Amino acid sequence: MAEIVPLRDAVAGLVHDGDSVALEGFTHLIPFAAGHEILRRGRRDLELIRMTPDLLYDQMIGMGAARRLVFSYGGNPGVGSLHRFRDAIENGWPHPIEIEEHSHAGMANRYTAGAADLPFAVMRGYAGTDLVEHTRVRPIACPFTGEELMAVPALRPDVAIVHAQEADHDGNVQLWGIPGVQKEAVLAASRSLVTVERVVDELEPRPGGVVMPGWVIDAVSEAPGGSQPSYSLGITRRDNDFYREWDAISRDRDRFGAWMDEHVMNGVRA
Amino acid sequence: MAEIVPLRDAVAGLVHDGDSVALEGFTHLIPFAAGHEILRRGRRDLELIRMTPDLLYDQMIGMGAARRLVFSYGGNPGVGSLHRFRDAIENGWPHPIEIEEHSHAGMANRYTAGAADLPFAVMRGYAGTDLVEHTRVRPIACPFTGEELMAVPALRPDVAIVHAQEADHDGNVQLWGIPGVQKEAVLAASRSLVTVERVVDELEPRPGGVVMPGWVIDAVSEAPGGSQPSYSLGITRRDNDFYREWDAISRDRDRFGAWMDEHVMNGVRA
Amino acid sequence: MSPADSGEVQTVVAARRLREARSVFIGVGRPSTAAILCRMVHNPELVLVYESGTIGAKPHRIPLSIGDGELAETADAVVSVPEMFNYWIGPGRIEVAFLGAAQIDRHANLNSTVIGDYDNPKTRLPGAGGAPEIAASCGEVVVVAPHSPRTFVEKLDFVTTVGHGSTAVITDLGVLEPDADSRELTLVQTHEGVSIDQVKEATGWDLAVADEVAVTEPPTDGELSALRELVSR
Amino acid sequence: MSPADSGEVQTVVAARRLREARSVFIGVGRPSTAAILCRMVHNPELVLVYESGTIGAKPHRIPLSIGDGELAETADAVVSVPEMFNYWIGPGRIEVAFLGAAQIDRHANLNSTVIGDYDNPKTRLPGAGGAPEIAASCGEVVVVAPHSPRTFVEKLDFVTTVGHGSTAVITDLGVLEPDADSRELTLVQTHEGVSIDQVKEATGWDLAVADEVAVTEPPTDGELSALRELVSR
Repeated sequence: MAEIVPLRDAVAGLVHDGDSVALEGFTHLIPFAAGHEILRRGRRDLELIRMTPDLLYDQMIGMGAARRLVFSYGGNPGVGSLHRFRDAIENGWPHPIEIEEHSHAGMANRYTAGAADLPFAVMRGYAGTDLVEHTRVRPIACPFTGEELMAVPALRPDVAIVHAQEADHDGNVQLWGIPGVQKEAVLAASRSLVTVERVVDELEPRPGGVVMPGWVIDAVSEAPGGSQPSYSLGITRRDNDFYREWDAISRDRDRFGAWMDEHVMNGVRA
Repeated sequence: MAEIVPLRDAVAGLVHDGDSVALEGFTHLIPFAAGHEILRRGRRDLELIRMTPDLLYDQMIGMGAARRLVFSYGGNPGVGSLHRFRDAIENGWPHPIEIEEHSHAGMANRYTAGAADLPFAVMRGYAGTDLVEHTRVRPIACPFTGEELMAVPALRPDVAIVHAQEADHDGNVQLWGIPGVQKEAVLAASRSLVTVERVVDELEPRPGGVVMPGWVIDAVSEAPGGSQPSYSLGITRRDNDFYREWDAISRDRDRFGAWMDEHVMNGVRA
Repeated sequence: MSPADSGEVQTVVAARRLREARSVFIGVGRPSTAAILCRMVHNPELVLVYESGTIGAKPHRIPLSIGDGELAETADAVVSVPEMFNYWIGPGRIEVAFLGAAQIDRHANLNSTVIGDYDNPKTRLPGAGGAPEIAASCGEVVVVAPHSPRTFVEKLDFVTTVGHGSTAVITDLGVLEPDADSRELTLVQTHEGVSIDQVKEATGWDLAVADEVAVTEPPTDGELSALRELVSR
Repeated sequence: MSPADSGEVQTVVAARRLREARSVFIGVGRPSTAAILCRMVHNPELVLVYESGTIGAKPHRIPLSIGDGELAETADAVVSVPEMFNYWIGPGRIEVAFLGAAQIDRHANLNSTVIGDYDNPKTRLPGAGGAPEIAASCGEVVVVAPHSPRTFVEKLDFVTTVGHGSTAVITDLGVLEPDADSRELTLVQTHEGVSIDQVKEATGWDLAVADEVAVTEPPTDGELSALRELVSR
């Protein structure tokens, strides 16, 4: 059963240096508060897993928390580049990072295999692309038809962290709106943390509601506004202006650092 | 876009002699009205696909409509045997039928593969059981770990028929409550029919609602009460008494025939 | 209160088995009754999972089918059948599985497919359902079955479900558990008033008997009245 | 009304492409604008599908991201990302896909991964996203890209997405379609005021030109005012 604990304690207990960590949320419900707490705790050498690194991983990479990045689309949606992501890959700043990249379909299927505790998933894809020689996929033949398809290896993060609208006091969680791969990420991971906008006495079933029982979650932490500048449908709005502003903030290493110090690290930076 | 047509016309147009037909609904939302219409239209030589044949396939088998049965659990839930199913397999009455049986997990994965237009799905299962030599599965090795798993072939019915609570005038469908494998069956099939309790002006999003857009459905037919004696959550209740009564009705060939004539065939029987 | 009959004892013993469990996978019939009883008297937090897709169902009455409306309406979450098997059962998220069977052998292999020859069956049974993957994935399997030589057989007519290493069998006569060394199902407990010989006679193989055979603590008044109240709802 | 600029022409031409379509898969930016415009002026029944999981979204404003709240709130159905790729995109249920790319070659292979060497990139691009499987599965692919020799290249630095047999490319200069025999992208249409030579100069390979090159019918007042109204929302 999930324990409801302060975010600081949840991150301290669940995320260790060197862990593979998946902070998921597809455009919607991105767990910014938890990612920032990981930075404030000074976690290092992380394998960061996420389909769409987005601003959150741009920040975590730029702060030097990532040893390795596993992803499928590293852009600022509708705006352009993730400059810290680019700077790390193009210039090795603040230090070089390893990358493993897939297509969205590949990553999604890797999570489903992880959630199902299977070692791989089967799909059509990758064939003919240069991705094949730069990532981990293997051809596999259908034993009935002989058709050659592609196998992708399961994702099994050490920790999954997602954000949801609500939890009850037993740590049962409900999210609604675009569900992304959050359920799969939580079920695929060895440990899990869900940050929520609010803790309520009882979860009211919602249209589109995805419920995760508290007994598949390790910790739940209240983090109102914790998905901003992304959003929590029905509670907060996506801060599209900030997504645009991030382009300028992140383009310059010093400006980025100053922004992070002021808005995220609050003087905690080592 | 789904056409909204009378059930009689939908069945006449979509279900042909010799078709493979999946009438799905896991305990909940079993499409009895559509199955009965298939019997009244006199369709023959069907390959009937269904995880849980239930009373509906007991009736269709007993009436001689099935050439072949693909299933995973052929019982009257909580009551006992399906006597027409047993009589067909044990005694070849009214004529012998072929069977292909799987586990629930196998059937569910076969539908997911069909819905995804993949030729097979991978799972752990079947190994060590006598099912292996009596059904269609093949071992498959994980190309990353070497672990041997099992492949099950995709299900691709000619026609899928499911029941839902509501459709709108464009044939968009919503069901809620236990969702079973209905979405997978519809997406896996070449043609599809959804019977609904009611047609409404606008679908109101519901907790647990599964929406299928009208453009993946061929026909929608109004059939109020069309899942009885199973049920449509929020509209009708499961007729547990009838499930118990069916044991006696179906035990005897003549009594079965008389009951079907009176309650289903309405004198249409050839 | 009239004394417990052997079926009631079986149900009460099965319910006790779930005292410490977090979650249990159940089919209909006696297993379902036992699990609901356990929630009533021992373990109100016990998570009931039915293969229809209802996780954390809280039925007030004994359901006839695994998909009765009350299960969906009271569940913490309701998922599709593919999700139930792929995300919940397969990865072993459910601690205990309660299963039935028409035949069981000394290694806890189960037959729920056919009596007689597969192609010319004497009795065609319902088939596998969820049992094979449920038994393979759950941490502990509890088979609830009536004790007779027809059910407890030397050799199964069909292996539907491969025996799970930690299977316990709760019957109307007693309890069998796998021996630590031989892994063979062994009599470890008899219900009150049942002799070891009676159990051996009701078993179609030469049943091993533990050095110490416990006697079932009879149903308490609380257990029995709760069970009877539940059945009468 | 001021005359249409080349970007507006490109958007209007892309919108027209969807006049008869049932469903279109779109990313953000110009493709999204074109698809919303098409719903406004040509094809109100057009089903917009975004890879975030929104099927049948009806945005009133141009979304910044593919997961803006308005998309979820107006969609006919919202599904998980695995379901989107496995049940909807993979089986080819979406008729047309609108894609962008940093580089495209004469066989409509696309690069959205890297400029320069993979291990020592000059410019690291966002990567594949949904493009490879979307291009492989949709019945028709429409690439919307600015026409320049940097984008229309002889050889891609990285093949992210394999060219689809029925790809059309809509640029700010004209329209390329695969030749029926050679399958090579060929100039079939130029926008008003654009010369064939101008298009050839903006293409990094020796661009084939169709025997008959159509001239784009200029945006109507209705198209242009709808587009400008949409952009201003």
